[in-house]
Amino acid sequence: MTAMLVLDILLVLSLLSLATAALATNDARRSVILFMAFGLVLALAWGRLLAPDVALAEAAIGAGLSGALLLTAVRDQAHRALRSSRKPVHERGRANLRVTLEWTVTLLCIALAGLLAWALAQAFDRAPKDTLAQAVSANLAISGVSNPVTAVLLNFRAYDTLLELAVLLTAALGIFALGPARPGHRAAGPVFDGLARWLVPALILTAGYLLWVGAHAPGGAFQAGATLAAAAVVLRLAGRRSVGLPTGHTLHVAMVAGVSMFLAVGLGLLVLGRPFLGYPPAWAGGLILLIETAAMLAIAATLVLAFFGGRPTPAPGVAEKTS
Amino acid sequence: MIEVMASLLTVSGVGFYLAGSIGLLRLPDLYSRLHALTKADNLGLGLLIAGLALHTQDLLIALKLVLIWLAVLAASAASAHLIAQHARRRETQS
Amino acid sequence: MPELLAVSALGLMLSLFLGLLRVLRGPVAGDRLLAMQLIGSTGVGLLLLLSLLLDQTALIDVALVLALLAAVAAAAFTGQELETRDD
Amino acid sequence: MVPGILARTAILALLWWIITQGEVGAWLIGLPAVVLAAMASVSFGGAALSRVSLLGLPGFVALFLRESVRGELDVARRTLAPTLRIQPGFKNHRLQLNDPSARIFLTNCISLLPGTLAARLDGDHVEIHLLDASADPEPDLRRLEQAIARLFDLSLETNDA
Repeated sequence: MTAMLVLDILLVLSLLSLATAALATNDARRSVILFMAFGLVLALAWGRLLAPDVALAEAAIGAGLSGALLLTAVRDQAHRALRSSRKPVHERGRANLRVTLEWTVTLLCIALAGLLAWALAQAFDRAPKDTLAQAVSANLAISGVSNPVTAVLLNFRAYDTLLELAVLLTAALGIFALGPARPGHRAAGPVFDGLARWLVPALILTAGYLLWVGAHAPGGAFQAGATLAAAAVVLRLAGRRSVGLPTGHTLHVAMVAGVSMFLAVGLGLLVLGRPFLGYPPAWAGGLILLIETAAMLAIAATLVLAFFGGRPTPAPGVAEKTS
Repeated sequence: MIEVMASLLTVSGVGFYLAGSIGLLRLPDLYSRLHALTKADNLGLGLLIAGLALHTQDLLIALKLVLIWLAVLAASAASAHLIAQHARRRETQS
Repeated sequence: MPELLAVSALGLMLSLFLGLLRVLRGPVAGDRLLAMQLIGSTGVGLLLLLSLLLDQTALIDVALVLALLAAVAAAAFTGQELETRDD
Repeated sequence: MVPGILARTAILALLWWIITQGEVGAWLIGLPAVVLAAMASVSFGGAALSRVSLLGLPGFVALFLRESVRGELDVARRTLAPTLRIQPGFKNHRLQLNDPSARIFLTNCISLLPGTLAARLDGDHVEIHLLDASADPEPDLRRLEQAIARLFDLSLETNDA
């Protein structure tokens, strides 16, 4: 299989050159597009490494959604730069401070990377080989799902995922602190409308599929949430102010849905005399699906909030129908 | 026989992809390069998917592959148009 | 014919690599973005080939997600211009 | 309106069935997903989708495939020749299709067919970029428009004023 070897070399070369180019440029927009290309090739690399779960997450978030988020952020930054350039600033002091700050951050990053590499090396040295993977496959039958990745994320190490959802919730609160959301987009042209017309339903269906398929094949709440969020982003780009994202209390409910469903299930099990998040094998499948559905909604809501760039406000004056 | 057909389709699909990428590098301006994009998606992916569908010999998988092809087609037609329109607007403004 | 599939996959990877040169070279953002679109659909083709070659049906789903999200980037890129003209 | 909604729901259900490879258990998620997707689809208003005539479909598909292969071979010859044999340029084309969604469909088809690219759609005019502007694209475009008119069961505007 020399063909595959050459393919692998080309993949690695592409990743390295894209990463270097994305970091080396001063132009933020160029950097973002290179980063998106990097995410795309990275998804292929994960696929080649027989890790379709990661490939799916990278394709949904790395290549698609974060590109849209970053492109919007770059535009916003350009606006702000234009505005602030009109005000007089103490140029020299600022520049000195900036250089010092950049170097400090760079050194810190290098130190942190070194520390992580050292810790990883230690872990690899000491950990007995493959016992974790064996433990997962030995207990897969009682996990309620047949996809080992979902079994780990939602059952064996459900605490981790609960805390991840809490991190996302914190991020959403941080976005709220940025103030009101951006005003939105002007109505796009007819061709984009024609695209959104089929793309939005297709993305919704795909999100549902990824949620369901996560139980026995690559997929799950994170990939599904990102895909659902992409549907909302397309609606926003098509000129819809409200994109199906609720406002007020309903939005708050959606944001905490993942964490609260997790906690409700965990506490319910405690009441029934089981350990926290220790599902009875017979119910495990259903409970996991329930938690994943709530988690998908929370993840999608958080990602859409990130695209909004602030707290969504009800449309002024004309009440708009939500879709 | 089917195997040979499938392989032939797959290889010619890859050929059109390569032609598209070479076009992307050789063509002189943005609009001409956009031609290379939609062409590779249309015939390149189309033939590749026809070949793969013959390879798998599973109707449901074949249908799913065709869906993916249609999605790529519609997406690339729309994005090619959006990019061209975007560039055209800037040209006429300045 | 796994050999032939592997060679086809290599051909697609080569095509993707050529497309990357255009992403790196530009010169304008539109050029990079259209090259992104091309390597996106090359990636879809490559994933489908690999799904057969490596016997991983899940890669078809990755290709599906990639195909659907490819257009979102182009929309975000051109959509931004619409709002910039606003203010 | 009601038949339109039903048609869309049926198509989305078919899509779900294909994506999930016909698995029965998936309908637990599939039902709400299809309903949600149908609601999103309806929020875009009426589409030409419900008017697609099955009689016009084979003709359109045949024309599209034939033109794709013919055009692609031509474009490949031009771009792979030792010296590029292209002469890019813009031309305007006046649309005879009246229906807005059929116009969008035509615009997308023009972009997909090798050698032509729809750069701007403005009312009933579409600005087309050609790789070889010395050739006259009109006859091909007319045939494409006719096939799309038959596909959506529409009549063409005939006055050429």
